[in-house]
Amino acid sequence: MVNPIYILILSLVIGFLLTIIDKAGRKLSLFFLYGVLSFNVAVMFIWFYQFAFVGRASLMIHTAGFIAPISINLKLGLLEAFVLLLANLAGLMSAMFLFKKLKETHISGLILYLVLIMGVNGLVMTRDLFNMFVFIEILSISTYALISIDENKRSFSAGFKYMIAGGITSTFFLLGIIFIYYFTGNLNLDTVLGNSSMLAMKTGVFSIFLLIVSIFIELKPFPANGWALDVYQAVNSGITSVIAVVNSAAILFVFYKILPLLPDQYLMVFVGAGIVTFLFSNLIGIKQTDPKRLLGYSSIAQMGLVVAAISYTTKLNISQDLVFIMAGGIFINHFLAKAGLFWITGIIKRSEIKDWGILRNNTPLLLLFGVLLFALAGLPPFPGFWAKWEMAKIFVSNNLYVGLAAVLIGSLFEAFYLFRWFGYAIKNERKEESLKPVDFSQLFPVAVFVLITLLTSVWIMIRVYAFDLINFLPVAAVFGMYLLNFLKAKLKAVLAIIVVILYGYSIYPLETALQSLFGIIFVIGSGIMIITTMNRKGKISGFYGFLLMMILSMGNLIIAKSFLSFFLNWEFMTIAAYLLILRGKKGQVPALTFITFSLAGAYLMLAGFGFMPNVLSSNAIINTIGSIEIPLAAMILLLLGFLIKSASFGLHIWIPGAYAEAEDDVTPFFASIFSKTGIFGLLLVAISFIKHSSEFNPFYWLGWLGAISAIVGAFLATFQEDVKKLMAYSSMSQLGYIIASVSLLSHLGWISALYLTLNHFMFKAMIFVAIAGVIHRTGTRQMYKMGGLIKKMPISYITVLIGIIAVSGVPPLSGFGSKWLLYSSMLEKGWYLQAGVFFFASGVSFLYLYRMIHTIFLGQLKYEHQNVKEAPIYFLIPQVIFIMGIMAISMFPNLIIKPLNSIVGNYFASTIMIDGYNVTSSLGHWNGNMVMMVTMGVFIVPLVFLILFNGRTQKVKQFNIVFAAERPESPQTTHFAHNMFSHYYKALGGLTKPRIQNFWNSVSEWSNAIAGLFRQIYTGNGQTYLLHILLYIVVLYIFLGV
Amino acid sequence: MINRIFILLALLGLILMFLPFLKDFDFHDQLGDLSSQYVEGSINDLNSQNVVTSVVVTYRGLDTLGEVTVLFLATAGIGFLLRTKKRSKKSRKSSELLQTASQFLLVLIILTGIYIFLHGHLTPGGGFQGGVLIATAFLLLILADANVEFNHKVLHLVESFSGTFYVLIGFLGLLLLGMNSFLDPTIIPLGSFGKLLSAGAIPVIYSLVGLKVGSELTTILDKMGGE
Amino acid sequence: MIFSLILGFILLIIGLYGMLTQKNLIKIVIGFSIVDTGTHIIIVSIGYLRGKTAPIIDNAVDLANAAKQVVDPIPSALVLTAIVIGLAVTALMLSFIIKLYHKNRSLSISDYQELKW
Amino acid sequence: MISIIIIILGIIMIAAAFYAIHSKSLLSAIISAGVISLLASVVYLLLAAPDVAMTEAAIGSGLTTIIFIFTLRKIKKGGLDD
Amino acid sequence: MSITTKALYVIISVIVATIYGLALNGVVRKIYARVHGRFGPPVWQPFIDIIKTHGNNVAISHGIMYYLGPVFRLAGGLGTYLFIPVIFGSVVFSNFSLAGDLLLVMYFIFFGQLGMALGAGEGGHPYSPIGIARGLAQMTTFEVPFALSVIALAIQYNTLNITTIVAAQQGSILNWTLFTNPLAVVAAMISLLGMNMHSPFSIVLAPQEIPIGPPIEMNSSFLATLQTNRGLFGAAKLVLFMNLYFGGAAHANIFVALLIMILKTFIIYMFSVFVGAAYPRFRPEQSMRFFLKWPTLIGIASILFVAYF
Repeated sequence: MVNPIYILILSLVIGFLLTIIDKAGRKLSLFFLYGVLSFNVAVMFIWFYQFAFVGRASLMIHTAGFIAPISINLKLGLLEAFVLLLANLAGLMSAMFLFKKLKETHISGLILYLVLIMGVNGLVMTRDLFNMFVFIEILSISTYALISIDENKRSFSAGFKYMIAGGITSTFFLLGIIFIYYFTGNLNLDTVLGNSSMLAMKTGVFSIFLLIVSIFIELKPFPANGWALDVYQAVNSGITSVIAVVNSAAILFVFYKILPLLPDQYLMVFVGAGIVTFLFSNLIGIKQTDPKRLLGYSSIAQMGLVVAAISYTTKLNISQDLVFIMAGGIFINHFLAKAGLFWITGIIKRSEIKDWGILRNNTPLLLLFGVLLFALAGLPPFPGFWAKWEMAKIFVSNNLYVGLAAVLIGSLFEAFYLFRWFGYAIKNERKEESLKPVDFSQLFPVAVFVLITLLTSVWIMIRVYAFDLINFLPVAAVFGMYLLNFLKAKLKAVLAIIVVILYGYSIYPLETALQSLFGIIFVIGSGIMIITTMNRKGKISGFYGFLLMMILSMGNLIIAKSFLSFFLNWEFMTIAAYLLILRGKKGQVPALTFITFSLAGAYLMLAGFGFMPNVLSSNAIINTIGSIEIPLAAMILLLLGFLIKSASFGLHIWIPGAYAEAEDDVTPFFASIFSKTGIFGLLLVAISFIKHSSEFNPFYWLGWLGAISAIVGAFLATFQEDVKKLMAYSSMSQLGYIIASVSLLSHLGWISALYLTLNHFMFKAMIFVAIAGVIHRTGTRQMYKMGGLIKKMPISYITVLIGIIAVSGVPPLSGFGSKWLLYSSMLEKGWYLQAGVFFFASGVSFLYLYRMIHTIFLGQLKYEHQNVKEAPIYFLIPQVIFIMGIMAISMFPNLIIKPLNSIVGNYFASTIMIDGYNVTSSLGHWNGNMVMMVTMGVFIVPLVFLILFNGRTQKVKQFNIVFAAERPESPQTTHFAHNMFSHYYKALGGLTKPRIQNFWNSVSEWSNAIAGLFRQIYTGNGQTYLLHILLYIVVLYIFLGV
Repeated sequence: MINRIFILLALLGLILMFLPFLKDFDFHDQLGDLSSQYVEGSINDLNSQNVVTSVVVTYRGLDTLGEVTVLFLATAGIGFLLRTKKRSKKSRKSSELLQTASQFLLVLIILTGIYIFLHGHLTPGGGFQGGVLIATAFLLLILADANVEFNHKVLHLVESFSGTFYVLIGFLGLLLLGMNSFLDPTIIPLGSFGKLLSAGAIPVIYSLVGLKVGSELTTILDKMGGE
Repeated sequence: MIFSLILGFILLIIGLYGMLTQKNLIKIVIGFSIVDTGTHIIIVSIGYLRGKTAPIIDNAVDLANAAKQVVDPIPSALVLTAIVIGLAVTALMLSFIIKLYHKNRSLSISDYQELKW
Repeated sequence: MISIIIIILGIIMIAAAFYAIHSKSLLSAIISAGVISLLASVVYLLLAAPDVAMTEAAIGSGLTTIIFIFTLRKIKKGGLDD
Repeated sequence: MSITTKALYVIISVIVATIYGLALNGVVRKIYARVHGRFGPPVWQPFIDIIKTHGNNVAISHGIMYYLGPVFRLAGGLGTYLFIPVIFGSVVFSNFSLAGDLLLVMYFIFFGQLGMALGAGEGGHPYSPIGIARGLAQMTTFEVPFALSVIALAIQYNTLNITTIVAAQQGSILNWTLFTNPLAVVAAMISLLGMNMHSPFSIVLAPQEIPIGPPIEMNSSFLATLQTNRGLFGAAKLVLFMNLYFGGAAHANIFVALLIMILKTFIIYMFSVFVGAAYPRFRPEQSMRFFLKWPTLIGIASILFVAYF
């Protein structure tokens, strides 16, 4: 085994000799530089392997022939090897990234770089306090100098600020060391730790505080971190990534090493400071538009979080594995993602995130960027996700709720600005200029880090959490489809359908009928809907992968065996949905809103799951949840999370944008299938609640919320001009029905909920597919620009007609069944006023439904649509399938009522009687089949009569109408469509004000304003930054309360 | 103005933080364990009169290597920062007398410097102090002739190889005495206490340090003092 | 030596005060070097033992009882290192000032705050 | 005895420090800083740390001051009267 | 019961209701005329109208949906009527009430309206959708007090079965909902004003000014179908109200029962006629606001009244 001290020896010797070597040419110098850096990586890899997989004990290396504490010693254990492997690798990769620069610059640059990396190695390994100081200085000085690698004023001034800050903090560090020496008579960390009783008194703690706080300040806590931000922004990306990642890793490790010196009771101060840093840095980040400074804020935030995690785990003394997942997860996530992203900023070289549309010219780079960004945002399967999961559990089990809230809010801010950036990269106007071809030397490091990120993620999933293979499918689908990108869209669609079928086959049979019901919706429904997308031309890269990701993760929700697996797939689903929305032409803003709300929901759920016990079961969670009592707090958090997905009132503002701006053939997935995941979630919570009901019943309030969603959704839908927005709000309204009926927690209520779910799934799918066809043909979403299409697109018209009859609940179609069940169950439960609200809502639904069908299909045909044809066959196939579905359950309601009765029978005693086609509740009865027959009868009789007595009708042209005064001028002015319900709008008065929209707008404005306010502290003045540092030390000491 | 108040608050806060330490400060009566071991070890194990030197070169040898590295980095860093394209040669001859005098002094001072680091294990001073003296000698040259052209090649050679040898001596310990003996001075016989040739490799190391520090500081002075 | 210790602290504070109040870059570095000096004095003072001699075992010191007669060598050793490091940092800071001055022709720190927020 | 010397030196040093900070002339400020270092080396000597004293005298008061002056020289004109 | 018998009963029931409904329209026109000091058309004028329009030669069609519109409308009227038990205890007039309860009737009312709206929409005349937009909008609002009142009924009688509701009101006049839950009746009666679309809520057809409203493009047989429906559908609504609030029509003798029905429904109808004669027409938004204010509050009060007192 290679003694790790050789890293120091070799680096120094080569460093000393480089000036001479360089005389023989830069190539030789570079050869030596890369040689040594690779040597470092190799050594650390071997040791890491030894510790992690062979199980070697950690290594102690003493110097000068004496044993510590007499001499300085170095330690190399698993953690050291892990950190150093990463750090050296990042060092090597950054050097590679800087290849061009290093080739041209002064030889000193190479020396500084080499010795910098050596310093990192020394710093991580040393166990001597003063030696740490020396290595920190080595690190700092080489960094200071390297800052000037690009000779511009900004980097010089940033460097100077950095030096002032660094100089003073290391002075404090030195003072801390000497005070500790004064008390313990020793400088060896292990000896000092052994004699920590000597430091127990006030001034002893003060000494430790000085030591730790100066390292902490090197980790850039808010607000004593202005200097670091300037450095991140100004300095060459290659060097910045070294500073942000390699240096930070080393300093962080020092923090980790010396933290045990501080008595446990003081550790919370650092937890708090770390979390405050995380929260505020991310908050301020939302105002930032310079990508490097943005990453700077994110870096600082992440380091704050790691500090908090380390301090907290040190305090709690919890198991090593958890520490590794939690602190290590955040760390490695930050490490890999941040380095990679900084490199990418160096490749793109655009100092405004708005200009990042240029990234689209380079697909591989875009993909790498995406992976890193998603990793940084803490989404699965990347390590940050698992870390936050464990963190939530630990914080909750120790009642650190404020901390958890701050972390989650901070994460949300972070996700917001990262995804905004991503949105710009994907969607913003592409400039004429094209991206220069990227050097392999610059792309390679990013690729390597992305690969490591992925491998780490897979490793965690397999080794730590032992996930079933099925949980990998959503991600695997994305990569699989990426590899098959060369195929034509139709082929990919067929492939996707095959995958969905195979997937469905593999999870079949499901344990319970409830699962099967959702299986039908999520899997079979999706399979049918994919047919619609076959109409696409070309390759449409990056579509089927995400679509499959969404479908498979939804399927996985049903069979998830643990909360973690459930949440994992929930997040997968969200990511896929986000990307699909982003694909839409104007998808940037809606996608951002969607992901922000979704992640807010996800974080609420994360907190909620924190309260839950670990479930080890071989059954799906939906089946075992009944035996688990969910604490009230968790229940509310989870419900909120699910309500966001179900677009409940107050949390609905993402829905119109997301539905409207997603591509037309994708919206049906969202409206009819994706929206049901929230309902599935609600059921999950509700099943536990009915078995362990508590005094406070959140579902009562949920019922009201559902009612309000229903009525508000209906109002909003009525006043839309955009057909997709109209249907989006209609979804909100319909989901309100479902939410309320789930909340009834009664037999009839749940039958009604499931019936509504299935019904909504079908009619929303067919309407949206038909609408997609119409939009495809007419090229507009504005309803008033259409009209009279019934003659051109009769099948689509019939679909929409049947759809709206099913929505409105007019007998004889299945919609009436849902209404009948809903009102019966509400009245039975005693929810009278709620039922009244639903009556109102269902009345209002006529308004928007009529508006939709009339303005599109009836009335006057526009000239420009004279040659419109029926929608392509791919749109019609799913429509016909769903029409058949609706007709079947309308004619024979037993097909669905009976299974639902037995599903719900598992949770409640039955309160209905089914006799033939007659369903009798405690209040009334309904015979669907008979209604159908009578209706057909009363319909056919007048029809036959009319045909018989009025057979000689004469077809007339468009404008042959009874019109006062003169002949109408054009379809545009004759078609009554625009602002159709203006009188209703007037009548409703105050009810129509967009209060919720305004509320969220002001939330956003306030966040921005607060962020703007806080970032004023970063004046750019080096002295002010120094003052911040000093004040920070004082304030933190006050908080320490010694 | 508010800024002033915050400055005063910060300083006041710092003073208040330090005050308890000063108030409770109590001088130790005797050396701690570690220091005593150092003093005794210096006499018994290392044969070095100057305990500080023993500590600096041996016990905390890694620190010293680091320190040399820091200085080396500063040199490289200043070179990196103040890097320029080829220097324009414009010679301004200063007076003959000053040059002769300074060259004479140069030799004298360098000799003193060498003396200091050679006796680092016996008397106060050592590599650093000696090195600074050497640099001062060259400073004189710079002062005498602002455009003095050092022989950079020699300077670089001295700097590079003194450092390299320093590390190699440490490496020799590793090679000869095992994995815990990086920078072990006992690779060279310890000699007798109080003599010039004692304390094993300490004088050698200190000499190398002296040369290295001297050449590095000279480079710094050259960089910062030159046009 | 308590007085030297206090002196060290006072210099430290004065140095910080200078760094915080002076707008001139060079003055700030001077402040920094005063802070450094103060720190070094503190360190040496902590190693001082009343009435003991320097840790050089020459004829004035009894070989057998050396450990009882000398002041603590460790702080001295540390300060040696710290001084050299201080020099390195100071020199580097000054180089930065030179570069800044070349770029912007100003020594006032207020002229270097275009990076902010 | 030592205490008194240290107190006297200390007072001078503090005065020099204030002068260094508030002096209008950068050169005087630099020299005062050098004086502080020089006096500090005397303090070290009194504190029985001759090695440190030598170093401080050579590096702190000598080299550092010279580097300051070199910097000043490089900057030459402008900014001096600030 | 055989299907033939049932069909026969249904035909009888429908014919009776249609004739009654049309006659009622004629009577009302007569009354209006007399109030205005005119002689007015004969009471059988609606029948003449229907036959006349039916015989009209000009029958133009704008498309299939246009063709189906009146069919839907009449089917809606027929269906609504057929799901209501007309005479309590009568087999002939029990119609298809076994197929569903009050909720079915309430939702079937929409069937015809929706179908007509669609048919009128295809007519391509801008006035049709204007009328429909107004009508639908007004409907959403007057349904609210009516729905609340029905909910109050459901609470009160603990059923949604119309026959059961009528049964619960038998015995004494004091058992009528009118007296047991007057608030609900008030709310419902105000809704009825909207449903019948007389002044002040006559915003859909707006007969006084330009010919506006859904049927504007309808002619000949189409118009005749619509007029037939107007009679039948009006009768159905009145019968429903009678059943829910005024004790229904029950008597051992079927003809007496029919007479009771005619009397009660006539009085109910007269109520809206008189209100219509007394108040001028609202603007659309005024009308909608009106329903959402007091009637709704009364409806809520009726629910609270039965649920909690």
